[in-house]
Amino acid sequence: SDMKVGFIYIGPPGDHGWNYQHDVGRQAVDEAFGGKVETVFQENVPESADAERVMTQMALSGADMIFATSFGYMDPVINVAKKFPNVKFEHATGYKTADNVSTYSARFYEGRTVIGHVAGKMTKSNKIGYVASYPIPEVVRGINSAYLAAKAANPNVEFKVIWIFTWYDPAKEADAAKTLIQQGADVIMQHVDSSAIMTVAEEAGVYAFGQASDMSEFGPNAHLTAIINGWAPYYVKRVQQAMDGTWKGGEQTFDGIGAGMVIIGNMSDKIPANVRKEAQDLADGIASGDIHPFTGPVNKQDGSPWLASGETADIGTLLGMNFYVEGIEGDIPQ
Amino acid sequence: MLKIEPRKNHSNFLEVSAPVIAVFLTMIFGGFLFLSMGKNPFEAIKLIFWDPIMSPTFSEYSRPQLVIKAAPLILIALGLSFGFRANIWNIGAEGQYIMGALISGSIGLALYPLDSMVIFPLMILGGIIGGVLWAMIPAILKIRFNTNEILVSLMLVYVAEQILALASVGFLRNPEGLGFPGSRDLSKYPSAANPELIANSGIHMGVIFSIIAVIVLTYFLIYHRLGFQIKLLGQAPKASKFSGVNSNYIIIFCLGLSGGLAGVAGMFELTGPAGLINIDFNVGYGFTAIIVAFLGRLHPIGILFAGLLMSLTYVGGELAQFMLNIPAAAIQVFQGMLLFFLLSTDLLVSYKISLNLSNLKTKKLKPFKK
Amino acid sequence: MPNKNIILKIEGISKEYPTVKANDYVSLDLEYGKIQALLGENGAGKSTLVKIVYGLVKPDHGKMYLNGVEYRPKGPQDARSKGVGMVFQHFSLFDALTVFENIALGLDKNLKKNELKKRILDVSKEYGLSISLDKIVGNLSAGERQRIEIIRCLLLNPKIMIMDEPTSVLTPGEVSDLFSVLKKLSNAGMSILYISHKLEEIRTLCTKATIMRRGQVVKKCDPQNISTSKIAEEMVGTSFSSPKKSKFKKGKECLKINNLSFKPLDPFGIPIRNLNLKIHHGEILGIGGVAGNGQEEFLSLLSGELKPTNGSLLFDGIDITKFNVVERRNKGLLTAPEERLGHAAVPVMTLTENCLITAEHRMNLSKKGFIDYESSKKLSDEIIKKLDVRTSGSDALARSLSGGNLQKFVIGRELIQNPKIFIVNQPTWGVDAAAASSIRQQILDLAKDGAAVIVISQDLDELLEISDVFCALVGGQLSSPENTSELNPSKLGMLISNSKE
Amino acid sequence: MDFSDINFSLLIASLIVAATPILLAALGELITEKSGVLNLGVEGMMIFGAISGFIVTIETKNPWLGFLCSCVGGMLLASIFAVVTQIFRANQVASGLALTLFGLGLSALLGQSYTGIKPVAFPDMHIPILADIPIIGIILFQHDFIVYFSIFAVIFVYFLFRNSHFGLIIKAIGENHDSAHALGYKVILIRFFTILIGGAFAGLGGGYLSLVRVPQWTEGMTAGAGWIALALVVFASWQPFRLLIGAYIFGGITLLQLNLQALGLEINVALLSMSPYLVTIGVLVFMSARRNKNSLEAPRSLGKTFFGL
Ligand SMILES: Nc1ncnc2c1ncn2[C@@H]1O[C@H](COP(=O)(O)OP(=O)(O)OP(=O)(O)O)[C@@H](O)[C@H]1O
Ligand SMILES: Nc1ncnc2c1ncn2[C@@H]1O[C@H](COP(=O)(O)OP(=O)(O)OP(=O)(O)O)[C@@H](O)[C@H]1O
Ligand SMILES: [Mg+2]
Ligand SMILES: [Mg+2]
Repeated sequence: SDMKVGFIYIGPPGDHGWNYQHDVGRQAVDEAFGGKVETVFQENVPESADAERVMTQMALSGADMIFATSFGYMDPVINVAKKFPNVKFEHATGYKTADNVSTYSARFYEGRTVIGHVAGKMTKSNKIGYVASYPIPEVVRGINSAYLAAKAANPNVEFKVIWIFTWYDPAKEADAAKTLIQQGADVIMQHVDSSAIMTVAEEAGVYAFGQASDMSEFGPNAHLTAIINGWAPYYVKRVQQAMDGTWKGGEQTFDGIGAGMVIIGNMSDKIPANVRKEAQDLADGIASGDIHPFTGPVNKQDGSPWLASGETADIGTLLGMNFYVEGIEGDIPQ
Repeated sequence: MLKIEPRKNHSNFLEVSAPVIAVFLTMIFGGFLFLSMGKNPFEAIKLIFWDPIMSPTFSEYSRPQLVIKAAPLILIALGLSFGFRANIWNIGAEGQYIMGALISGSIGLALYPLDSMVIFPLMILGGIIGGVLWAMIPAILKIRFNTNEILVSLMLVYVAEQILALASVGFLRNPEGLGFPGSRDLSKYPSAANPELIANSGIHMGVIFSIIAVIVLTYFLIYHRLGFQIKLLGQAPKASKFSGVNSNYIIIFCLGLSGGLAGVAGMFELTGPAGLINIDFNVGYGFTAIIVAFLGRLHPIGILFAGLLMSLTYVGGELAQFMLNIPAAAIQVFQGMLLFFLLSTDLLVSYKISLNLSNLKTKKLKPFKK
Repeated sequence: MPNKNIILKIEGISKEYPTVKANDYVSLDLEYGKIQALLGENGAGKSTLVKIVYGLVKPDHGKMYLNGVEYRPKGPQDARSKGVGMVFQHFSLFDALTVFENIALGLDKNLKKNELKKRILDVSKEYGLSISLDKIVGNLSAGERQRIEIIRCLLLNPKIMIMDEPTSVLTPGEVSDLFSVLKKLSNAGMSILYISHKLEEIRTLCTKATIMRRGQVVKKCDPQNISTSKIAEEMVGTSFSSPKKSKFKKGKECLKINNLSFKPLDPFGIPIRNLNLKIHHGEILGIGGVAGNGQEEFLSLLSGELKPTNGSLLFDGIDITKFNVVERRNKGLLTAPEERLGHAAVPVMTLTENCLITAEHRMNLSKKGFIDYESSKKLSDEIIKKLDVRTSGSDALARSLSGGNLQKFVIGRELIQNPKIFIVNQPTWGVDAAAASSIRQQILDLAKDGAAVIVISQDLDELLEISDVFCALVGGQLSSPENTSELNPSKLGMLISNSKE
Repeated sequence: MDFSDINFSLLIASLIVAATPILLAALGELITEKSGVLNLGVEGMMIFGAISGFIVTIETKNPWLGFLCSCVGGMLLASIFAVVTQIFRANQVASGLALTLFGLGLSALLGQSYTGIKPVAFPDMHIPILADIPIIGIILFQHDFIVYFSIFAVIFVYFLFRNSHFGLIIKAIGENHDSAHALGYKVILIRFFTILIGGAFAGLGGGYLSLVRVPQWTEGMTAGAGWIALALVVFASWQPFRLLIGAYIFGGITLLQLNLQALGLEINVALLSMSPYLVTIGVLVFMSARRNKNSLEAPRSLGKTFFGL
């Protein structure tokens, strides 16, 4: 083969979530280039010194390009990249670049705006449950964008958030979802990785959304739609560029629905046609740039103004978001 | 029937060769495991045990890596082995490792960006204190309330993990990190960094520290009264009391030593290879070190070799993973086998195993002597 | 062909352990309705032989016949079903369980609770063995425990009953009760194989005796026609001199115990109550009594291993109540506990290391906390030489030594440190007669040189032989001291019979 | 904040379900420990039971067979421990830890192609009439078979150790293995048996996790439940009914903290996530401090190796 591309994953690719979608991207590379590109991967690589060693060994074994698919690999990537100037590095969700390091990330909050709208329309009890992982800007941003959209769709809506301090613990996720359902939530949103919540929702007869990938097989009735991480086009494009010699380091990609990095999955026919259309219009508007999920007037939770009418959020505030918008109850744990 | 009888004296030959036998048995059974997964067992074993040390492609990089990966394991296992000898079972070294890193990290981050020679030593102290304090909880509860230290130290691992998560998203979060979880990179902060000592090898102070610890603790174990008292307490608690050993003191010492060493291991790992505090900072060194301690027969020199062997299975295991596509779990099974074989072959040292044919013999009545 | 009178015939039984040949072509016949003795010093192989009969140990060679039929028990259950019962040397009871549960465990059939209770009461009435079924065994006296063992055995209606040293923990009164039960049983046709060290007992009870030495049968005789000293010589194999006691010179007061009390944490521990005692230099105080009446606790309170709940200790005028083990030892208070392996010595350590256990500070075997193994080895060599300890050397593990030799080493380790007061529990327990005599001589010499000695022992003859003053420790309480010269065996028996019940 | 959002009968019903895996595992460990064996490998046996049951359920579409095989899986792993500690007389603490490591690895290995699959549902069995009683019906009588089984198992184990001859033998061996041996009881054999029973219960607990509670397979999904089970046995001072209560308290604490969060109460989430572990420690201290009262139940030869073969 002409080129060897390595991938490192934080967990097992069989998780049907974050790692799974990256592996889908890797397989797309395999398919797109046939025998010309060889891909290798390593699963369960901790975000520590081990990551640096695994990438170094990959580079030593002849990899020309390495995709590091978790935020915590940021410093190791920079370190290894220094030692191997001829190897091209791609780091997901980070912000540090170098001559041979580029980063890529997705505007998942755009997807959350769309499903937030659906959730607002679908809830009968007006209570939406949200299972959140860690109180970091990425997750807070998701809660805010979903809330704003839900509130716009249904002014009576109320959010119940449970923080479980893990990305991936099916038993805990299931318990959290059950709790939310028992407290009256009839639509569950999640920012944790497993499909346990979908299974619980199906059993309880409430609605939920796929996270990272389509999860309709876990809840044929519960599954409304999904936010799918679409890495494949980006991976194929970057590998192609590397082969052509047009790949450049130091680039930062932050794409959303428009570029296909965030995909709204198939909408269930449980969603009324008009709502489906509204959601589609919303997605299209975001894709074209006509609609920005954070458009004023928006106040912060404490009532202080954040965005004036018509004003849209700047990227810096979004990336560092550490507050709830007005209307969400409870605190972000610190 | 298998007949198992105590030997009059320990077999010195088997004391050394039993671990070797265990490693060979693991290679054989591990080979079958890899074969059953459709992998070439010889290639897999070669990738795990041979390539990190000898292959031209990897060895130059891997050899120092073996030592780096082994250093925290050795350091933690050394401390644990003293307790295990005295029947004091600290299995919460993982939590002490985390707390050592957290306290030392907090010191370093609090003083950032001050430039001073005292910061690094202060952080080492902080690492030790963090580990010791965390280990004192099971120690004091054991002394005061006779609480089982196995369960308490273990529960505290989960508590420490929660504190770690809290720190990475909360009070230790890098203010310039755009809100992402994780602290500042301490390895980039010269006063707090634990830089590599030999260019491009990655070998850092922690490695030197663990080698010194092996030498000092070997001497200590053999020649110091406390080392003797620890053995005494473990082998015959009543005799140790008769001798005048204060078991509370030994409990404090053993848990303190293992906690302190685990904490300082966390500190070196934080300031060197890892660089920053993050949610996933701990990767199980505290648990693996328990295996290393037993693999090394609870002896410092043995632990040195055991740590290197364990590190080999990690580094080599990674090669086997992406070169042959062997899953990480298979390497974990492999390591589990190693410990079982080791524990089982331990019997050989103090027991003689033979085939018992006496049931057949009783049938023949021998003539009377007189 | 088989003698009609012989119920159990043992032919050429051998059993070898890695370290010793415990039974070497042993043959023995047990007759119907007879109480027959099995004699021999410690380690002679008596227990091994009866364990083979009970199916607990498999012999290497040899055959047994029960009523003329070959008998090869698969295990104790099998032996019991064939009519062989056993009362163990070390009780096979479970402390945390009730008397009833303990008895039920010794039966193989799963009887209904009430039916079993009725049968137990029947048996206990028939032989005058009173017990209460709901008590926890751990709280019972040795005599009561013995009764449980016997009832458990009798419930199976055995034809043969084996008793391994049943009287070693009984008071004289309990012994005579037991003997009347045994006579009743043998009159009823039961055969009893009876093991004991107490030769006087054997002479009153048995009509036939088999003497073993080093795994072999050395003599069969009628104990009623042979003197005890002759039996003792047969058991040991040589004649030996008895220790010589010189005239007692009372020195100044050495140790004063005031109102010493101790309440144990362990639910089965023995409390010590208001103990008062004075002992002088040059004096040997004998403390008699049946094991389990607080002997261990008493020694531990003096050594500093246990902290008293009340009272004080005055040693050569200094209050040592608050002193720890090491501080007391440094002052010259040395002790030797009863249990050799695991308490006085560590089985898996060498003799050199075992020296360190008590001699480190007093004999300067360490400098600034670092141990000087050279000196420790020298000291150990010296002990081995002085007490004639039979071993391969100071590098041997303690567990490789025979019981008697280890006992010599353990006592020697304390004696070589020149104690000002020496407290020893069971100095000659499990030691052959010749060695016992030499240990007693060492103790006498120590007192002659001006040290005070407290000897705790169950062997009343031993105490009569060496002690100047005698007390009995019964139920954690000490009787008032009496001059040994004014005592006789029956007075002694009364003193210690006052047991807790 | 509106406490009326919490439906207490549903909360109790679901804490019973949440507690069932640790209850089963702890019950097995109780039997093992009663015979004097300390097996720290509960976590490993649980997770192996979880994957064994899951694979069989997926392959056969029969959850009953799945539960059976989760027992068998737990026993399989327990048998390794039994061989290593009873025949090769290895240290029980080290062997138990090794078993946990081994079980976690092996289950992850076997489970690789089973992530992200949903097992056949295991139906609840509404007990006729009783299930319709208001409140009580929801709390107690609308569960699945395994929940009922776990409660019956507690009652069974209670009577096993209270009234049965076999239970008495197990207790005797745990109390003093030398005496038991002298009476002719097969110490090693019976301990082998109790270790296997412990494995079967732990495996069943794991199976319940992957087949009912979550229900799906994921690596390391027991997430420390095995260790909680071990702590529970001490908490209960080896008494089955206290074990039941203890398990429900632990299940309750976890669910309560989630409920309070969902109410939007100002609570320290991190502190609450630690609370089950902190409470465990607190209870251990409490139980150990009053050791005299319960010391009769503690097996005296726990963790000691039997050498008299
Ligand atoms: N299980 C065993 N393993 C090894 N050696 C043993 C074992 N049991 C007994 N022995 C040894 O066999 C010999 C005979 O022991 P046995 O218990 O039969 O003596 P005994 O005559 O009953 O002595 P005592 O009067 O002390 O009860 C002793 O040297 C003892 O150390
Ligand atoms: N475990 C202990 N418990 C109580 N006291 C102790 C203990 N260990 C040591 N000591 C006391 O501390 C004192 C000093 O100990 P030791 O004699 O071993 O000192 P050293 O440093 O070896 O002195 P030297 O240089 O004279 O050999 C001793 O007198 C002893 O009473
Ligand atoms: Mg005997
Ligand atoms: Mg000294």
